[in-house]
This record gives sequence, C-alpha cells and structure tokens, in this order.
Amino acid sequence: MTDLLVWPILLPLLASLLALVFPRRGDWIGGMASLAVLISAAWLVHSVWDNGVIAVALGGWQPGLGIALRADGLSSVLLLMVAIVALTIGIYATRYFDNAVVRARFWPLWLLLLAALNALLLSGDVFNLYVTLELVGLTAVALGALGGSRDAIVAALRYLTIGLLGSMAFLAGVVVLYAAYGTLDMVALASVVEDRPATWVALMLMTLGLLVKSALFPMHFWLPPAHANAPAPVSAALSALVVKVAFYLVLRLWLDVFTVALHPATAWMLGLLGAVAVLWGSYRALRAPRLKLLAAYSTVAQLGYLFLFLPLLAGLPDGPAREAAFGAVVLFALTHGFAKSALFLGAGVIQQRAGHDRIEELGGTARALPVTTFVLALSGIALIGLPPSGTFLAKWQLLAAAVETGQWVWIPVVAVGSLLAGAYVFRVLGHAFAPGDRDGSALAAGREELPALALALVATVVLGLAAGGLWGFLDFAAMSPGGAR
Amino acid sequence: MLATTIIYGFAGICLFVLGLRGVLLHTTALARILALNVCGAGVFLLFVVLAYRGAGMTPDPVPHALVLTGIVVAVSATALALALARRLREIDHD
Amino acid sequence: MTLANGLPVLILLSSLLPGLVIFLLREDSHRLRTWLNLAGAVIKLILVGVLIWGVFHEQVFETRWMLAPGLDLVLHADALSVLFVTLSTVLWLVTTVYAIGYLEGTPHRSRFFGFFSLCVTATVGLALAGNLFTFVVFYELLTLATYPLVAHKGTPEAVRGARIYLAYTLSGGVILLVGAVWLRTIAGPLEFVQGGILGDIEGLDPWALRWIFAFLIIGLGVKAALVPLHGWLPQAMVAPAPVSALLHAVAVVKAGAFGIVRVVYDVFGVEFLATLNMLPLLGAAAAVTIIYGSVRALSQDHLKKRLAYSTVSQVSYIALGTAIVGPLATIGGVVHLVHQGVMKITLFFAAGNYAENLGIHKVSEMNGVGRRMPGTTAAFTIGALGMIGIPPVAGFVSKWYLGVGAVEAGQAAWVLPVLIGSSLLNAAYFLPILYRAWFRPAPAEWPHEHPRSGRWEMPGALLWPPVITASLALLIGLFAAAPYSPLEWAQLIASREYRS
Amino acid sequence: MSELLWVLFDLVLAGLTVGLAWVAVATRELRRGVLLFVGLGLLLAVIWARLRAPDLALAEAAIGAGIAGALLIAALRDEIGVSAEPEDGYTASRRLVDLGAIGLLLALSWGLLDAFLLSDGVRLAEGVAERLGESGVINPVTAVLLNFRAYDTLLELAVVFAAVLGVLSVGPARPALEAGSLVLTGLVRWLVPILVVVAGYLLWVGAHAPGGAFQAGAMLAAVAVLLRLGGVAHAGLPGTAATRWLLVLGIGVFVIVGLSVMFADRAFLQYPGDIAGVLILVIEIAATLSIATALALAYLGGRPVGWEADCDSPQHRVNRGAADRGGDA
Amino acid sequence: MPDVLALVSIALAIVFYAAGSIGLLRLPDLLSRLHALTKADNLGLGLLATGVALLAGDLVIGIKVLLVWVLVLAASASSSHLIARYSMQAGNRGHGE
Repeated sequence: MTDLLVWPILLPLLASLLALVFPRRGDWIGGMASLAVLISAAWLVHSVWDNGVIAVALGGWQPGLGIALRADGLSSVLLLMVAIVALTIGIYATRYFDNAVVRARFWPLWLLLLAALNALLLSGDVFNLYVTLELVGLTAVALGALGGSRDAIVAALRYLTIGLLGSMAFLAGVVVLYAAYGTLDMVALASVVEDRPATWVALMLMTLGLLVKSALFPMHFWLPPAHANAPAPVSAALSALVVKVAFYLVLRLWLDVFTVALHPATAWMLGLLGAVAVLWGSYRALRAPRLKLLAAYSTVAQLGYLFLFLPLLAGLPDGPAREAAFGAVVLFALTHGFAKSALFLGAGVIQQRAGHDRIEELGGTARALPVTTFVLALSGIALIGLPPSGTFLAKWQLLAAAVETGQWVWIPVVAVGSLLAGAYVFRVLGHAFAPGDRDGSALAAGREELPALALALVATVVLGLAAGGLWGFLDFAAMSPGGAR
Repeated sequence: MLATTIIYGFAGICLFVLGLRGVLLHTTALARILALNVCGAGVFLLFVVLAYRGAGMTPDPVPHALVLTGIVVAVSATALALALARRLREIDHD
Repeated sequence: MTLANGLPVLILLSSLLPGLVIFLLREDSHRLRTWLNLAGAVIKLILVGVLIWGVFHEQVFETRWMLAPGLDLVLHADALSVLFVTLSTVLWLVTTVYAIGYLEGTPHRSRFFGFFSLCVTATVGLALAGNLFTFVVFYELLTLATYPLVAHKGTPEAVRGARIYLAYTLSGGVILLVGAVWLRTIAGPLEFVQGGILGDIEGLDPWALRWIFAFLIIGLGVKAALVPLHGWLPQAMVAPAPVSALLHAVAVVKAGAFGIVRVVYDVFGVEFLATLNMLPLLGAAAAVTIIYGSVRALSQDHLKKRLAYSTVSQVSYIALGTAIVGPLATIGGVVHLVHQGVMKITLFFAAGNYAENLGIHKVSEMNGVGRRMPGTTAAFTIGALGMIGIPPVAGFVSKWYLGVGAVEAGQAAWVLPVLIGSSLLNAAYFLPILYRAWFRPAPAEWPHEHPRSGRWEMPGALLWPPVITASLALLIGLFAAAPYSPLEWAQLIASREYRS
Repeated sequence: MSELLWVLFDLVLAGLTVGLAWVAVATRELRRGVLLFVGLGLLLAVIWARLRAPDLALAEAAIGAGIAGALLIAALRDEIGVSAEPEDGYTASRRLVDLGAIGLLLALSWGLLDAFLLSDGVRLAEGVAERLGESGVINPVTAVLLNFRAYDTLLELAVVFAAVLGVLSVGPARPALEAGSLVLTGLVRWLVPILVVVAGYLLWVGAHAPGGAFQAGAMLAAVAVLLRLGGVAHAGLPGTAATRWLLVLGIGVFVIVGLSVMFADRAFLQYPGDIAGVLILVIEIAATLSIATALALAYLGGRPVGWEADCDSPQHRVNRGAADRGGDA
Repeated sequence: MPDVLALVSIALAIVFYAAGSIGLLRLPDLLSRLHALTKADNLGLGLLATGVALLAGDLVIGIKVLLVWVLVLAASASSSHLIARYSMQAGNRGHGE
C-alpha cells in the first residue's frame, strides 16, 4: 500500500521521457499519463482517508539517512487537485497548440512539470524540496518561453533569475537547519526543532525563498508578465498550480515543522504583506488592459488572501475553530486552482478566436462564445467569493477566524478586496451584454471550451456545495502523524 | 579545525550575500547569471564547511552529495538561462 | 426523502431546472421555452399550495445540507416565509406570461428567461432560508441573477445602470456578510426562531450587537432602498418592463424588506431589540425614506422613474412597521409586503403596456390614454388608488393597521403625520396621472402606436396580467378578513412573534 | 607551527576567493566577469580539496569551472557587437540592496553561529559510516548519492533533463565553427581519446574513490566541446533519434531499476544487498551518457539541425519556418 | 634525501612562476607576454610536478602527476599558438598592443 506514493511521480516522469522519444504521439502519451496520475491520486486520497498519513522510506533507509515520501490530508487533496487540473489543461492543450512541432515540445516539459509538482507535494525531506522546487521552476520557465515572443522570453528570463534567487535563499535556510539539527527529514525536524536564533534564521530564509516563488506582494513583479505572455494552458498551470505549491510549502513549514518557532509577530508580517497583495493585485487587475494580465494580477491578489490566513492560524488555539480555518485555507487554494485555470483557458479560447485578448474590444467575441463567457462568469464568481463558489465558504471562515482572534484589521481588507474583485470581473463580463448581431450557437468552439467549463463548474458548484467532506478529511490528526505539537 | 570552519564559513556567507546583491543590482542577463552562480557557490561552501570535521576525521559525506547535486542543478539552470538570453539577442537582431 | 424535507427543495428545483434547460436552448425554440416557463411556474404554484396547507396545520418542512463545519444550508418553511413564497410564486407566474408577450421578437430570450428563473429561485430560496447563513447565500445569488436582467437590453445606459446596481448590491452584500459572520461567530448558529434567539444568549456585548444590527440593516437596506442606499433603483429602470416589475414588486426590493423583518423578528427578537433601542433609528430611516421617495416622485416626468421613487417610499412602510414595537404595527408592516407587491406590479405592467403599445414613456404624454387603452388604465387606476391608501384596495388595509399600531404603541406622534403626509404626497403624484389619462383629450396620434389587432386594445398576454393583479389587489382589500388571506396570515405571524 | 601555516593558507585562499567573487560580480565589463568567474571556479576546486571533499573538487573543476565556463564564454561570443544595454529597467535602489545584504550577512552569521553551538558536529556522518557496508560501494559520497539519497539524484537528473528540454525548445543551435587550424585539430585528435579514457576511469573509480557519474559525464561533455571547437558540427552527438534516446537513458534506467526492485516487494530504489554495487554501476553508466549528451546539447545552445524533422505531421511541414520561430502561442 | 630534493625543486618552481607572472604584468605586448607565460609557467609546473611526485613517494601517483604536466604542456603550447595566430590575423603585426 505504501508504494502508492511513488506512482504519481514516476508515471508522468516516464511519460515525459516517452514523449521526447516519440514526439509524434505526444498527445496520446500525455493523455494516458495524466489519466493514470488522476487514478493514482484518487486512490491515494482514498487510502489516506482510510488510514491517515501514508509514508514510505525510499531505498529502505529510515528517514534520517534516506528520503521519505509522505502523504497526509493536505498534500493528498492538493495532489488530487493538481491531477484533475493537469488532465483538463492537457486536453485543452491538444486543441490549443495546433502546430504539431510546438506540441511536440510542449508535452515532455508539461509531463515533467506534473511529475515535479507531485514530487514536491509528496516529499518529506527538506533538501529534496529544494530539488523539486528547482525542477518546478525550470520546467515552468521552459514552458513559459514556449510562446517564442520577445515579451515571453524576457518574462521567462526574469522568472528564472528570480526563481533561482528564491531557491538559493531556500537552500541557505536548509544549510542552517542541517547545521543546527543534523537531519533533513521534516518529521524528524518537527520533533527536534527548538525556538532559537538558528531556527528563526532558517525559517526566515526558507520563507523568503518561498515568498519569492509564490509571488507575495513585494516579490510579485515577475508574475504578471510571465503568466500573461505564456501560452494559455501554461499560464493556467503557472497560476493555478506552480504558485499554489509554493504556498503549500509555506503552510507545511509554518504549521507543521516550525510550529515551535512560530511567533505571532512574524505571522502578522506575512498577513500584512498578504493584505497589501490583495489590494494592490486587485487594483492592478482592475486597470489591466488584457484579460490574461488581469488574470495574472488576480493571482497575486488571491495569493494575498491565502497569506491572510497565516496570522489567523497562528492566533487560533487548537480546536474546532482552527480546524475550520485550516480547512478554509485549503478550500480557498483548491477553488482558486480550479477557477483560475478555467479563467486562463477561457482567455485562451478568446485569444485564439479574436486574435487578441484586449478587454475593451472583447464585446464581439464574448457574444460569439456564450459558453466561454459563462466560464468567465463562473470563475469570476469564484474569484470574488460569491455564494455558489467554494471561495465564499472560505472567506466566511476567514472572517469568522478574524472575529474569533480579534484581528479586526483583516475584515476591511477582505471586504475591499472582494469589491475590487467584483469590479474587475464584471468589467470583463459587462462586454458580454454589449449590443450586437447574431449570437453564436451554444457550443461554438465545442471541444476547446469544455475543459474550461468543467474546471469552472468544479470551482463553483462542486466545491461550493460538496466541500463539507473536506474538513472531515483534513481533520488535524491526519495532518501530521502523532501530532508533533 | 575551528579556525578553518570560521574562515571558510564566513567566506561562504560573503559569497552568498555578494551573489544575492549582484542579482538584484545587475540588469543584463549574463551578469545576473554570474551572480547567481557565485551565490550558489557561497551556499555550497557553507555546506562543505559544516561537513568538515577536522584534519584527521573523514568528513560527513551527505553535504558533499548535496553540493554535488547543487553544482549540477546550478549548471543546468545556467544553461537554460544562457539559451534564453541568446534567444533574446537573436530576436532583437532580426 | 420524505415530503417534509423534500418539499422546499422541490419548490426550488421547480424554477431552477427549467432555468438551466432554457439556458441551453437555441434562440429560436420559442414554443419549448414558453412551455417550460409556464410549466415551471404552475408546478411551483401547486407545490406552494401544498406548503401553505401544511404550514397552516403546524407541519414542519425542513431540509438541511452541511456546507462547512457549523455552516448548514437550511430550507425551513415557517409562516413568514410562506407569505413571501406565495407572493413571489403568484407574481412570477403572472410576470412570466407578461414577459413572454412583452419580449416577442426580441434577441437573447433564452438568456433572459434563464436568468429570470434563476432570479426567482434565489428569491424563493431567500424566503425559505432557515438561518442567517442561508439567507446571505441566496441574497448574493439574487444579485448575480438580477445583474444580467438589468443589463439585458445591452444599450450603454442598460450596462451602466446594471453596473451601478451591481456596485450598490455587492457593497451591501459584503457589509451584510461581515455582519452575519460577526454575529455567527459570537452567537453560534443563527437558526431563525419565532421571537428571536439573541434574547436568550447571555454574555453578548450590547455594543457589539448594536454594531452588528447596524451592519445587517445597512446590508439589507441597500436592497430595501432605504434613503442613502436607494441610488441604484431609479437607474435600474433601464431594464425591460417585466424585469423592473419583478425586481421592484417581488424580488430584489422585497428581499431587502423581508430581510429586515427576519433580522428584527427572528434573529434579535423585537422585545430584545427594543432594549438595545436601535429601533427608533430604523424608524427614522424608514420615515425619511417614505417622505423623500414621495417628494422625488412628484418631480419625475418619466413614468417608470416616478414609479421607482414611489417604490422607494412604499417599501419603507414595511421597515416602518417593523420599527414600531406592537403586534398591530407588525401586522401592518408584514401585510404591506404583499399588498405593495401586488399593487406595484400592476402599475409596472401598465407602464410597460403604455410604452409597448403606444410608445408612451412620459407622464405628460398620457393624455386621454384611458379611452385608447381602457383595460390597462383601469388596472393602473386601481393600483394607484391602492397606493394612495383609498379603500377598498389592499393598500388601505396595511396603512390602517400601521396607523392603529402606532397609536397602540404610543408613537402616534411621529408616525401618523408621516403616514398621512405620504398618503397626500401619493395622491399628489398619482391623481394628476389619472386625471390626465381619463379626462384629457387624446393627442392626434400616439408617438408610435401599434395597430389595433382584434377586439382587445392589446395582445392578451400583455393585457390580462395587469388586470389580474389589479383585481387581486381589490380582492385582498375587500376580503382581508377571509381565511388564508394575507392579513389573516400576517396576524398568525404577529401572534407567534410576540411571546408576551 | 604547521597549524599556524594552515590558518595562513586558509586566510589567503578564502580572501582570494571572496575578492575574486567581488570583482567578478561587481565588474561592468562582462568579458572580465566571465573569465574571473572561471578563475573562481578553479579556486573553489582548490577549497573543496582543502576541505577534504575530493569528489566536489573534481566536480567543481569539471562542471563549475569547465562546462559552466565554456557555456559562459560561448555566450560571450554571441554577445560581441551587443552593448550591455539593460534588458529591463528594474533594479532595486543600490542603498536598499546594500543595506539588505549587510542585514542578511549578519543574520546568516548569527544563525550559523548559533547552529554550530547547538550541533554536536556529527550530524549524519556516523549514520552513513555504519550503513556504508550495505550500500554496495566503498566511496561514501557515491553511496549517499546513489543509494541512501538516490531519489535526490533521480530528481537531479530530471532537472538536467528539464534544462536541456528548455534549451531545445527555445531555439535552433548556434551556427557551427569552421574547421580549426592544423595545430588545433592535431591537439583535438590527441586529446579526445585521452579524455574518453579518463572519463571511463572516473566512472569506474567512483565506486571506491572520488569520481562518479557526474564528473565522468562532464568529462565527456568536454570532449563534445573540444570537437565542436575543432570544427566538428555535430560535436560527437549521434543522429536525432539516438540523441533523444541518450537523453532519456539516465532517468529511464534509474526508474526502471528502482521499479523492478519493487517487484521483489521492496521499497522503490531499495537495491538487494548483494547486487547493489552492480545496479549502481549500471545506473551510473546510463547517467554519465545522459549528462554528457545534455551538457553537449546545452553547449550547442539549441536544437541541432534536423532535430524536429520527424516530429511534425505532414500537413504542417509547410510552415516549418514559423515553427522554428516558436509559432503562434 | 628525496624530501630535500622535492623542497628544492618546488622552491625553484615558485621562482619560475613568479618570473612568469611578473613577465605577464611588465612586458609590453601580447606576443612577448605569451612567450613569458608559456615558457616560465610550464617549466615551473614541471618542477612542481617532480617535487610533488617525489613527496608522494608512490610511483603510480608520480606518473599520473607527470602525465598532468605533459597534458598541460600540450594544451598551453597549442592555445598560445592559436592566440598568437589570431592576434596576427587581427593585424597588429606583433608590436605594441
């Protein structure tokens, strides 16, 4: 049963190799591999649901010496989300890249990215996290530069340099940790870490690296050009998965490994950066001339929300309130993953159909593609946090936690952020009502729009109504074996 | 053994900080890649310093393996960065 | 899935499913769309009939669905919700018929009727909400469903009006959300209970409760068009007639007023709220709105704008009723919920007919319209008289109870002048229209008149709805004391709200 | 007395390294920066040797100074005729960055000082020494690399694979150099066989002495660089299909060995004791070939000629030109 | 005895290296600098290699070290030839650069 953990990593890795060797059959290999990953992810979630945390010591060496792969509630749920989103984006990519040569370049990199994301989510070793972060970074940059335009290359280059800087900071943190505690395994670290300068410096460096990679406010400038100029399926993966996975690591480190050294002051500082990110990201999204740029800035804003949860989780004592807040941050991450990828795929359909994605001249295309406009509306609802979406429940819990811990300052931030989000979403949707001639038939660009529609529906309807089970699944005990606290 | 650790440890920290500063201050891609490699060298030096256990003792092999991995990762990142930079120059020239 | 917890969901689905199917229909499948709409409306009416019968006999209907730990989506039918559900179901059927007639030959009808059904689903959901969380969910859904309706025509003014509408309602929604979360966190799950729950919970800081009450009322006030927050309502007049009829008589505006009634009676409990002495503030706001709305209505030449301002003032009667602590005033406020709905929808139907048939938009163009369109104008007259509060039309009943309630509660000093003043103002802006319509000679020819086809002045689908709603208003006024009448029902609600 | 000598030596070496790094990073003139960087690489190799890390000294000299230096000098060659105009205007203000750098320096020193006080200095050294017998190799670094933390090395090969995929997808390779002068071709003809033999030796010796897959791979890549400089366009790389297989070989063998072991119901990459050494050698051979191919392709700077000839379906052969420009995204 | 010999040869090597470096800094033009570098440093390396070989005492290691010297000789000879040739082609005719 423990060898379940290996498949989500090895399947896409092997498929990536095959996709390079048999370039012409990239679509088939990619589709099969993504499907296989989805099945293994679902099976993994099922077995974590049955018997809590699953771990395997690779090479048979006990974790101190060797590397352990671990899957608990948090990582298995994210793994499932990555698998679903990747499969859907993969299907869309076969239609998006009509040029077989570019597709032949896309598939090996794409499957490698999928393997890297799964490896990062399952890794239980701090240095191994560095290598997986690096692998995610490089594949993301290579995919981003697939577009070939000058802006794409400049953005990819800056994304690479900044990403490497982040990785170096992370590695410096790993050095200090290894120097102080002599082990690289996260669970071992969690039990041995003390509240002293070495831990603070290590935590600061690792968090700094991860903040750069998850594009939190001051270090967000590389994200909008990179996500806006990458091909649509790639920018969907970048915004929904790559940036999200960096936040997952912050969550894992803060709540699982360094809980002893977690001072409310540092959590507040992150929360503050998150608040500024929310306001700044939403404001810039409001003024973005292009749809994909709007979506990219919206990612910066939504990540700000995620970081708002940190001071709240730090402030809440163990108990139902904290479990609710923790479930909320996971639900927020999941819903944003689905909604943002749907938004980018929708933008991709519009860009290919209209030749551009400038919002002002969107009217005609928005009417010709009613399903895509509906997708933009659904993902917009999820971004604002209006009821049928999962984000609404997450924001409710966020506000509830803010009231519970008495941290009132986050409430106006969330309120204004939601209104700004409403402004930039409905600015786009307003164009769908512009007067016009014939309305396109329901599924004008059928197969291209279905993946986006599926993702948007998951974000709003499924995660909105059926999210109740998430909290049960994530109950705190499953998060770390034996509860290191 | 203490003197060696302090000297090279401090050298490692200096390299790391120099590299970091270089990346933030330079604008051309090549200069930034150089600075990144220097930054990496600094971190690797720290790793090896904490692996060093005096003249007589055999050093701790784990950091050595990690640094080896680090060097290879650094060179592949450099290769990708240089390829992107070259592509950029090609686009600018035609 | 016994009937007890299945019925509320069925009522919701009866408009949700047709709506979703209509979205997917191609533009030219008119008959299927019409048939779907009407079938949905009729089925809902039947289900609501069963609901009324059940609730009258003390049967409990409740569906519960856990969305998140501590946050359950609860649909629970009690006396107050049944009142609002009946109102919206009946008027939805009538408005559907009207809309089918009104939108004949216009583009984007699948989209229109899809959102139209979603809007009613949200309203019914809001009415059946069993706790504050569910109420907020459907409250926001209502905003989403009505935005495309307001922007339906696609003209720049329509899109601008819709954007203003959205700005107001989203802001209101966020404020309501903050208030609801705050209350939910400090006071636990807020299941609506007749007579309120906060009274029995100790250790709640009164100042926090005052802030929360303010947040909730502001959030709801946006949709109930209390004075500073009413700006969106006149702008939303750009919407097609059936939308402005549905929006201003049944869905949006009533949602706000209904929300205020829920918060005052079933969350805080009116006796407990009196101790917090926040009700005078609400009363003052309502009074100001009533007067302000009527005054602004006077100066509006555009017929629909005048009706809009009239709505602004009329809805605040409900808020006024809730603000006065006393069973009679409560009855007055709650029953006005229904009466205003029926009367106002008649006026909007009539206004729609004038615009559709004769191209009349302004009051100044309405000379002699009574002769040309007797049916519609007769309905308009009944509606207008009701608004002024002249018996036997329903409006008189609610104003009467409000007046008597005020006297009984000893607050006649400021309530009576407001009531009388506003009735006079109503007369001031409605009677000239009636005079102009009946006694002034008709102009040589109407702006752009539709040729008279067949015996009636207009196609049946457009003529009969206003006539039906007008006669309904008359019947409710005449047979107020009959069993199952809105007044009877309001008395049942009031009796359960006041424990003393 | 010899203790003092060593301290003096360390001071000079460390001081020299930091000085060289400072000038390499601070210089405005790219050419000098690159050459100093190569010098820095060699100095680092000496430091690794000084700190008793021979494997790293080899790797640093071969990869850090060698291959990375070659890549940078090749990039310099493309740079000729281009003024170092800023790519994109953003640079954080100098004072802010300097302040941050000093702050970081102090913080890191404080953290490491505290870490050294806290730790007993042994960390994982004893653990590896005890289990070295079961690892199937004698050289502890190779044991850690290919047995204890084999998964890290697998992912590291994936990183190299990702980088080379990126290089291949970005654009076509550099134009080949014309044949070198008689002396150069003579040198190449002599050096290439020697280098190949040394690479083989390094690969073999890795099991019980400093050496191993990465150093050998870098050596083979050096052969490719030499051939390329000598005017051989394909730099020793076989045809497209074979090159694709070579690139894939390293990770493929690694994963297949790791998986096949699982059929004997052992964990992934848990080599059976007796044949561990053999398995490690097989993996190392495959890894060497993959790394050499990857680094050679990186030196080429992009897709070799005819790289995507077979992968576009017939109807797209028409806009092959557009494809090379990356096509519309 | 071999240690003394090794010390002498390494000392000599240092002298030659110093000469090469000074030559590099002082000499006016490219070709003469090349001349100084290749000559002095290679000889210095030879002496150093013999010194180290003697210190190591083991024949195999000694041969390997000398092999290093031979390879460096070949590399520096051909690279200095190439640099000279390139600079000649670049047209400075061997004086003052």
